[in-house]
Amino acid sequence: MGYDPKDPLKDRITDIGPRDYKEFLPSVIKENYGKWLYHEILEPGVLVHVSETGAKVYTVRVGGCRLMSVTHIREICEIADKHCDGYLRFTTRNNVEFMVDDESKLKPLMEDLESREFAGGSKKFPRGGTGAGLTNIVHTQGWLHCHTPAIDASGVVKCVMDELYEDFQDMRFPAQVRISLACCLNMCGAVHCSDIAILGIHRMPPMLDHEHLDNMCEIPLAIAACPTGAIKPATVDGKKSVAVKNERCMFCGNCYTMCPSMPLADEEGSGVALLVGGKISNRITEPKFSKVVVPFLYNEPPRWPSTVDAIKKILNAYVDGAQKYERLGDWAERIGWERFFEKTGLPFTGHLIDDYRFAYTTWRQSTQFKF
Amino acid sequence: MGYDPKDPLKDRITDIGPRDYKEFLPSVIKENYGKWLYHEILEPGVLVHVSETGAKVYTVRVGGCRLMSVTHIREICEIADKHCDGYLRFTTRNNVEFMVDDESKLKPLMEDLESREFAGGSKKFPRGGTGAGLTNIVHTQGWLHCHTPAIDASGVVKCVMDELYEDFQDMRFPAQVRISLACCLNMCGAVHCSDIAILGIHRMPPMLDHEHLDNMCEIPLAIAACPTGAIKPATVDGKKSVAVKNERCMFCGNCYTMCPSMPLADEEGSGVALLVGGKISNRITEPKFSKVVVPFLYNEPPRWPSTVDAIKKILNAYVDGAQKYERLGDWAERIGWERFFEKTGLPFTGHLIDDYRFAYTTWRQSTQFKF
Amino acid sequence: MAKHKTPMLDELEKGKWPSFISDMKQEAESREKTNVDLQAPKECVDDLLGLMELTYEDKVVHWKHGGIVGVFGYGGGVIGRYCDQPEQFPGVRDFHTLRVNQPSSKFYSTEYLRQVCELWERRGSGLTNMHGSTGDIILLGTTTPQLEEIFWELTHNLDQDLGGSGSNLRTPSCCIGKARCEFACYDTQAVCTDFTMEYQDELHRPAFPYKFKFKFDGCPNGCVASIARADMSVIGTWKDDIRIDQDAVKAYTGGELKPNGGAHAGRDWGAFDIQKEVIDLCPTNCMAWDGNKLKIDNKECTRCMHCINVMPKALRIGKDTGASILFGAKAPILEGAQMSTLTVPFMKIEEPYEELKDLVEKVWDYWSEEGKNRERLGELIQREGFQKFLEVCELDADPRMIQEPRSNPYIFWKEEDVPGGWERDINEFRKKHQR
Amino acid sequence: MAKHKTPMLDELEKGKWPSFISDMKQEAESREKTNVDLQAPKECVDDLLGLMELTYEDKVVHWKHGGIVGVFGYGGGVIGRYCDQPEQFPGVRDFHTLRVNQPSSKFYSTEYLRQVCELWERRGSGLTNMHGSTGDIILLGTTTPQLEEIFWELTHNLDQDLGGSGSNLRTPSCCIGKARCEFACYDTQAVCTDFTMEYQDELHRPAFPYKFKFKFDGCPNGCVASIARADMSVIGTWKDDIRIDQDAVKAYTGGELKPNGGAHAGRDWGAFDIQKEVIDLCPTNCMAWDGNKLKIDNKECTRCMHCINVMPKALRIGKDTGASILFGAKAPILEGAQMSTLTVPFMKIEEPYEELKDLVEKVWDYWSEEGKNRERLGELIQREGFQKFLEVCELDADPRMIQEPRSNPYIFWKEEDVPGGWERDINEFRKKHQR
Ligand code: SRM
Ligand code: SRM
Ligand code: SRM
Ligand code: SRM
Ligand code: SF4
Ligand code: SF4
Ligand code: SF4
Ligand code: SF4
Ligand code: SF4
Ligand code: SF4
Ligand code: SF4
Ligand code: SF4
Repeated sequence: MGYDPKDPLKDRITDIGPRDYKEFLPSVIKENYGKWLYHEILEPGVLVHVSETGAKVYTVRVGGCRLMSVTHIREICEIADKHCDGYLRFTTRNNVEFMVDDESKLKPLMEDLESREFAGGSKKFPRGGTGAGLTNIVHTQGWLHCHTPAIDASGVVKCVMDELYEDFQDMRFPAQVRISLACCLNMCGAVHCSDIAILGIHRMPPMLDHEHLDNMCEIPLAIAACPTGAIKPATVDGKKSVAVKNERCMFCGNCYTMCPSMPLADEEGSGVALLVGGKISNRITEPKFSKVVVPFLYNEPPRWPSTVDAIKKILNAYVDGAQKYERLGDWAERIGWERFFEKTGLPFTGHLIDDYRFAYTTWRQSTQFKF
Repeated sequence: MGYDPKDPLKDRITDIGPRDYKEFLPSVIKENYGKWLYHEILEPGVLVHVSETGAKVYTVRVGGCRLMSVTHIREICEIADKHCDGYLRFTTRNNVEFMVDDESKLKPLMEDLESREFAGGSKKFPRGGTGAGLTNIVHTQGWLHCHTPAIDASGVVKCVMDELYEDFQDMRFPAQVRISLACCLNMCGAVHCSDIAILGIHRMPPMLDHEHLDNMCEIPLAIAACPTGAIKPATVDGKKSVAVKNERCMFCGNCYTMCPSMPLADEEGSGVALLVGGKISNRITEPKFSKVVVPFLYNEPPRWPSTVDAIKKILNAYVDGAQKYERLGDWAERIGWERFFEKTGLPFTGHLIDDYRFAYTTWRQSTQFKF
Repeated sequence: MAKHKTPMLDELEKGKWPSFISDMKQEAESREKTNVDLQAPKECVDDLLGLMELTYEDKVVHWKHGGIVGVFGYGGGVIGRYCDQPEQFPGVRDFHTLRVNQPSSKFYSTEYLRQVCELWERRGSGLTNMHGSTGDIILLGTTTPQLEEIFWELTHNLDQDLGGSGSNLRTPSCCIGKARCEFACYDTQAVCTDFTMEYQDELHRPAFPYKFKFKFDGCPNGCVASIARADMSVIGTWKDDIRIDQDAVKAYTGGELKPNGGAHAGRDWGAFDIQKEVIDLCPTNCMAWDGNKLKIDNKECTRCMHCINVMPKALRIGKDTGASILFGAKAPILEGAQMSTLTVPFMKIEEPYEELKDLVEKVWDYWSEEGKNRERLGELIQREGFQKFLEVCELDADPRMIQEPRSNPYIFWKEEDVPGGWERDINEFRKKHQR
Repeated sequence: MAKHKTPMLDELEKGKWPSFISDMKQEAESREKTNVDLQAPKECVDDLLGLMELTYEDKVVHWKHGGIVGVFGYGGGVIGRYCDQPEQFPGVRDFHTLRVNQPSSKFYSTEYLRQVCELWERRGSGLTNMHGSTGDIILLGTTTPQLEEIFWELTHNLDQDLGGSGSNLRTPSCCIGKARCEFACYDTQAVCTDFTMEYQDELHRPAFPYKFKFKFDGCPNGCVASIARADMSVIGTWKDDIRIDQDAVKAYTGGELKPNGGAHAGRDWGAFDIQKEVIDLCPTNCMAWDGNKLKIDNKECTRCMHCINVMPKALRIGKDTGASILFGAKAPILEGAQMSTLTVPFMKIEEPYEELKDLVEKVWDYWSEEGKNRERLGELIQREGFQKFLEVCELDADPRMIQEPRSNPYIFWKEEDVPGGWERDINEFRKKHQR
C-alpha cells in the first residue's frame, strides 16, 4: 500500500500540522519546563541552565551549516544517541544544540564533537556561538536553489565564517554580533535588523524577452508589481509586451518575480551590498534597522575577498571603539556616522543617502556634526 | 512736488533696499561691534554685555505687542530720546530693547518704563522675557487682517500673556519656553518648532460657491492646490465648478488660498490646536518639531479660557518635572509621551496619531513602554 | 568519483567552518554506493554540484521560475524549481522543495529525524535545510512525481504535515521559551503549536491577499526576531515588579558571579561595576544602587531586559506576565522594510487564547477585505492609517502605541467629530460674508 | 467717543499684558482729534475695532481675498485686503498692508521711526506690526490710491524700500550678532544687508516658482530661527577649539559667577555643579573636569553651544569661524513642515561672499528650472532627492549631511555606475539561460 496515483484521495490525511513538541523534549527539559532560574555560559558554546528543582541542563552549541545532507543529520543523530538519550535541537540561527543533564557527560560529548571533520578538513561541529561573540550567519538559498538571487548564499557564508572562525569560538565582542545574509531584496532572512547584513542587489533594469513575454507572463501583473510604476505596456514587433523606463527602475526584481521574461541578474550588475547597525532586541535601545554602508561589491566566487574584507574592517573598528554591552548600531550612533566611515575606512558615496519614502527623515536638520 | 499720478514714472526710485543698519547703531554698540566678551542677566529683562574694551552695554527688554499704533511708537521714541540717545531696537520676538551705556542710567530708564500704563490699566512696557523664563509670543495676523485664519491672533496672545504675566517677568523655568501662534496651517509664524505652538485649524471641508466659482477662481489652480487630490472639476446647474471628496479633505485651506469661492472657516469647525515640544536651538539636543497634543479647542472669544487652561496644564507639568536646562520637548521624550499625557492630564485621542507621509516613523516599533 | 569537475567549489572545502560542499560531496558519494531504491535521480547531488560550479563561473543563477507544483488540495508547502540547463544537468531538471512544518522550537528525537532521513534519501535529493528562515524543515529538491508520494508517507508514516508557502498563513515559529529559558513570560511553544493547529486551513489553503506570519518571542530579547519578521509579533513582557535577590546582587558586585552569565568572558573588561554597567545604562534611569541595596522604580521601567540579562541570578522577570502584541513587520518589497508596531501593550496569554484569536481574526477579516493583491498587512496599515487599524481591532488609541504624537497638523477629521456635521449653506454664509 | 460698541474687545483691555485694544482705541481717538490732513479714512481704526467686535461674535473672519494690488514695477511688498462688510465698515473697505524692509537686526534711530510714524499716520491707518514674522515693518492698512504715494515718499523722503511678498525673495533677516552678542561666528548684519542689496531684483520682481527666504543666525543657538523658517539657513559655527579661561571656570565652580549668565536666577537650583550641569549634559561626552582643569576633546565636539552658554565668561567660540549652510525649511503647506538640511557643513563667510552667492545662484537656477508652481525648494529637494541637489550644488556627498545612511536598499543606480552600461542582448543571455 501507500500513495495510489489512480486514487489520490484514498485515505488522504491532511491538516494534521507538525509533530507535538512535547514528544521531543529530553526528560530534564520536560521535568523542569518553566522552572528555570538562571543560566551561565561555562565557556564559548557551553551553557548551563539551573532549575528551581536544582536540576541542571548543560547545552553544547555547535555551528551548523543549515544546508545538511541526510548523511550529516544521521551523524548528528548518532552523537545524540550516544550522549544525549537521543534528543537534540536546532536554534533559531541554525546552530545545533546537544544537551546533557549531568556535568560528567559534558567532556565526552565535547571531545566527540571536536574530533569530527569533513574529508576536506573543515570542522563538522565547531563549538561556539554564545554570548558576546559571533554566532552563525542566517542565510537564504542563493544560487543553490532560488531563481532571483543576485549573489550566492552558502558560499559567501562559508567564506565569512572561515575568516571569523575564532570569533565564533570566542566572546571578546562588546555585545553579540548577528550577521545575516539574503540573496535578493525579497530579503528572505529579514536581514534588515542585523548588526551586519549581506544583501544581494541588482544594478541593471530587467532585460525584456519581448518574443515570449506575452506567453510567459500576465502583463498586467508585471506592470502592477513595479513600485515605481516604471513598467508600461508596449507592442514590439507586433507582439504584446512591456517597456521599462530604466531611469525609474530601482532594481527590486518584483517584475521578474511576476514575469520570467524580465530577468535582471547579470555578472556586472549583480553583487553584494552591506548594511550595518540593526538590532532586534529591546535591550537598552529599541530595535533598529540596518543601514546601507557599502552600496555594491562584485560577486567574487569562490571566496568573495572584498566582501570578507569589508566585514572585517567593520568588525575591527567596532571591537576597538565600542563600550561593553554596546551593539554595533548603538556604537555608530554614539560616535556619529561621520566617524563610522572614518574609523572603518569605508568610502561614503551619494548612493548611501536615502531617496526613498522617508528620505527626509534621514537627512541632518541640525548644525551638530564632527569635523 | 511728490508722486504724480499722471506721470507715475517721473523720478521714480526703486531697488534701494532697507536703510543701512550702521546708521542706527548707538555709539556703544558701534564702538564695540564684534568685541563683546560675555553677558549677564542682572535681573529679568535686564542684560549687561561686556566688551573687551571694558565698555558695557545695559539692555532693558520690554514686552511689546507687535500690533502698535504710531502713537505708541512715538511714546517709545520719547523714552529712547530721554534715556538712550535716541536709539532702540526690536528683537526677533517683537520685544523692544532700550540700551544704555552706563549702569547709572538703568534705574531711571526702568522706572520710567515701569510707570507707563494704558488707559485700560494694562502695562505699556513690562520688563522681562529673558533667560529661563517665558518671552513674548510671536504671532500672525488672525482676524485682524488675514482672510484664512481659523482663530484670532492678537486676542489669544493677550489672554495667554495676561495669565502667564509673572513668568514673563521671572526666570523660574528649567529652560527658556517659546510660545508661538499661527492662525492657520500656512503657519506664518513657522511655529512648527516651538515649545508650545498655538495653531488655528479647520475641521470642515470648503463650502462651494458654485454660482460664482468659475468667475472668481482659476479652477485648474484650485484643483492643483489640493495635496490630497480631493478636488475634481464638476458642472453644477450648468455652471463650471468643482466637487470635493470630503472624506479625503485634510482641511489645509490651500484651495481657499487659490479660490475665494471655497471658504472653510466656521464657528463650529474652526478652532485651536496645541503643539508642544519643538525647539530651534542646537543646544544639547538637535532642533525638533512640535507635536500635536491637543487636536481641537473651540474659539472662545474674548478670553479663550480652554486654550489658556490647557497651556497652563502643560507648563505646570513641565516646570514640576523637567531638569535644569531641559527644554519641554526633551523632558517629554525623557519621561515618554505616555507619561506626558498622564502628567498634563490631557486626553490622548486617535487624532494625535500620525497618518500623513511619515506616519510609520512615528509609531512605536518596540516593546519598551511604561504602564 | 565526482561526475563534474568543480575546481571553484573545491576552494570552499578549505577553512575551518563546516563545508557544505564537503557535505554535498559525501552525500553524492553515498548515493553512488547506496542500495536504497532511489526514486529521485541518483546523480541529482552530483548535477547540483555541477550546476553550482557553472554558476560560480557565470555569476548568474541557473534556476528558472517554479511554476505551479504542489500536492492536491494544498496551496502551499511546495516550491517549484527548474534548472535552465536540463540537458547538461538532468539530475536537477525539476528540483522542487517541500516545506515540512517543524515542531515548536525545534527539539527532535533522533528516531524522528532518522525517519525523515530515510524518506528523503529515498524520494528526494537527500539534501535539506535545517532550517529555513521561516522555521520549516526544508527538503531540498525532488521531482514532480515524488511530491504526492512524499506527502502520503509524511502524513501516514511520520504523522507530519507540510508547512506554508504562497498567500497563506506561514509556518509559525517561536523561541525556546520555557523549555530552557528563565526569561520566558509565557509558554511560546504551547501557543505556537496551538495556533498552528487552530489555523491549519489558513496555513494550507491560500485565502489571503499575501503571506501572513506569526512569531512568538518569550521576552523582549526577541530570540526568534518576531518584531522584524512576523506580521503578528507576540513578545512576552510583565506588568508587576522585577524580582530582586539582593544577596545575589552582592554576589555580582562582589565578583563571585560573572555578569551576563559570563557572556563577556573572552576579554578582560575589568571588575564588574554595577553603577557603570547597569544603573547608568538603564534606559529609563529608574534604578539606584547605594552600595548594598539595589532599588528599581518599576513604574518607570520599560522592561528592556538589560539589568536582568546582566544579573540573571539576581533579577527575575515579574510574576504577572503576558505579552505585547505588535503587527506589520515585513521585508522591503514593496514599500520598504517594516518592523511590527505596538498595538496591544499588554495581554494575558493563557489557554485557550481566546482574546488573541479574536484579535487575529478581526485583523484577518479586515486585511482580506481591504488588502490589495500582494499587499502585506503592514502596508495596508500604512495605506489606511493606524487609527483605522485600531478601529478594526476595536482598540482605543493609547500613547504607548506611538513613538511621538504627529508633528503635522493634517488631521483627517470625520464628519461626526463636528457637532452639526459638515453640511453648510453657502447662501447663509454669504449673508454674513459678501463676495 | 468710539464709533462702535465693543463689549467683547473691552474685555481685552483688562489684565497686565499690553493691550492692543487699548492702543487701537488711543489711536482711534488721536485720529479723531488730529489736525493732520489724513489721506486714509479718519474712522478706519474705529471701523477696524467694529469689524473685530463683529468677528468676535461670529467667530468667522470678515476679510476677503486680497486681489492684486501693488506699486508699479514691483511684484511684492503689498498685501491686498478687503472687508466683506464694506457698508457697515467703510473705513476698512480696502485695507492693504505694506511690507517695509527693516534694517538688519532692527536697530532704529528715533528720528527714522518718527518719519515712519508721520508718513503712516497721514497716509495709512496709523497701525503697524513691529515686526512681521519675516522681519518687515508692517504698515497695516491703507487704501489703494495711497500705495503709490506712500512708495514715493518712502523712497524719496525716507530712503527706504519695500520688502518682499509673492513668489520672490522675501525680506532677509538676521540675529543681532556681532552688534551685541559674544557668540556671533560671522557678521550676520553685514551679510544680511549685503545679500538684500545684491538681490533687490529677485526681492521685488517675482521670478521664482514660489517664495524664497534667507535667514542668518550667528551661531547654533539660532536666535532668528533660520533652521525652521528659511529656505536657506546660514548658521554660524567654528572649526578650531573652544577657548577656555580656566580661572573663569573656577569662578563658576566656586560660585562667584552665575551659570548661564544668571538665566536661572528665578529658582533655587542649588549650587552650580559643573559635572552634572555641563560635563554630563555634553551631547558628545567630550568634556572632562578633574576638579581644577576643564578639558575638551574638540575633535569630538559638535558645537552645540551648551557649555559656552552655561559659562560664557569662561568659554568662547573658536577663532576659525564661519557658517554651516542648510536648505529647505518651510511651513507645513503642502508636504508637511520641514527644517533645513545641512548641505555645506562649513564655509568661510567673508566679504564679498562670493562662495555663498555662487551657491545661492546654482540653487536658484535649479529650482527655477525644475520647481513646479508653488513648490518650495525643500519640496523640490524631497521630490528629486538630496543626491540630485548635491549634484546641482556641485558638492560631494558627506556623511555630515545625513542623520543616518539609508536603511532601504532601493538605490537608484545610474547607467554610468555600471561598467558597460545597461544594454544587454536577451538572446546572448538565453544562450546560457534557457526559457
Ligand atoms: C538558542 C536561542 C533561542 C532559540 O530558540 O534558538 C537563544 C538563546 C538565548 N538567548 Fe537569544 N537566543 C537565540 C537567538 C537570539 C536572537 C535572534 C537572532 O539573532 O536572529 C536575538 C536577537 C538578536 C538581535 O538583537 O539582533 C537574541 C537576543 C538575545 C539577547 C539580547 C542581546 C543584546 O545585547 O541585545 C539576550 C540577552 C543576553 O544575551 O544577555 C539573549 C539571551 C539568550 C539566553 C541567555 C536566554 C537564556 O537565558 O537561556 C540564551 C542563551 C544566549 C547565548 O547563546 O549566549 N538573546 N537571541 C537562539 C540562539 C541563536 C544562535 O544559535 O545563535
Ligand atoms: C535678542 C535675541 C536676538 C535678536 O536678534 O533679537 C536673543 C538674544 C540672546 N539669545 Fe537668543 N535671542 C533671541 C531669540 C532666540 C530664539 C528665536 C526665537 O525664540 O524665536 C532662539 C531659539 C529658540 C528655540 O531654541 O526654540 C534663541 C535661543 C537662544 C539660546 C538657546 C537656549 C536653549 O536652551 O536652547 C541661547 C543660549 C542661552 O539662552 O543660554 C540664547 C542666547 C541668547 C543671548 C544670551 C546671546 C547673548 O549672549 O547675547 C541673548 C540674550 C538671551 C536672553 O534674552 O536671555 N538664545 N534665542 C532674541 C530675543 C527674543 C526675545 O525677545 O525673547
Ligand atoms: C526558503 C526561504 C529562504 C531560506 O532559504 O530559508 C524562502 C525562499 C523564498 N522566498 Fe522568502 N523564503 C523564506 C523566508 C522568508 C522570510 C523570513 C521569515 O519568514 O522569517 C522573509 C522575510 C519576512 C517577510 O515575510 O517579510 C521572506 C520574504 C520573501 C519575499 C518578500 C515578501 C515581502 O512581503 O516583502 C518574497 C517575494 C514573494 O513573496 O514573492 C519571498 C519569496 C520567496 C521565494 C518563494 C522566491 C519566489 O519569489 O518565488 C523563495 C523560494 C526559494 C527556493 O527556491 O527555495 N520571500 N521569505 C525561507 C522559507 C523557509 C521556511 O519556510 O522556513
Ligand atoms: C504678515 C505675515 C504674518 C505676520 O503677521 O507676521 C504673513 C502673512 C501672510 N502670509 Fe505668511 N506671513 C508672514 C510670514 C510667514 C512665515 C514666517 C517667516 O517668514 O519666517 C511663514 C513660514 C515660513 C515659510 O515661509 O514657510 C509664512 C508662510 C506662509 C505660507 C505657507 C508657505 C508654505 O510654503 O508653506 C502662506 C501661503 C501662501 O504662500 O500662499 C503664507 C501667506 C500669507 C498671506 C499672504 C495670506 C495669503 O495666503 O494670501 C498672509 C497675509 C496676511 C495679511 O493679510 O497681512 N504665508 N509666512 C508675515 C510676513 C510679515 C513680514 O514680511 O515680516
Ligand atoms: S532572498 Fe531572494 S533570492 Fe534569496 S531565497 Fe529569498 S527570494 Fe530567493
Ligand atoms: S526591477 Fe523593480 S523597479 Fe525595476 S522595473 Fe522591475 S519592478 Fe520596476
Ligand atoms: S497663518 Fe494663515 S491666517 Fe495667519 S496670517 Fe498667515 S496665512 Fe494668514
Ligand atoms: S482644504 Fe485642503 S485638502 Fe481640503 S479640499 Fe481644500 S485643498 Fe484639498
Ligand atoms: S526571547 Fe526571551 S524567553 Fe525567548 S529564548 Fe530569548 S531570552 Fe528566552
Ligand atoms: S529592565 Fe531595563 S528599564 Fe527596566 S530597570 Fe532594567 S534596565 Fe531599567
Ligand atoms: S544666534 Fe547666536 S550669535 Fe546670534 S544672537 Fe543668538 S546667540 Fe548670538
Ligand atoms: S559645545 Fe556642546 S558638544 Fe561641544 S563641548 Fe560644549 S557641550 Fe560638548
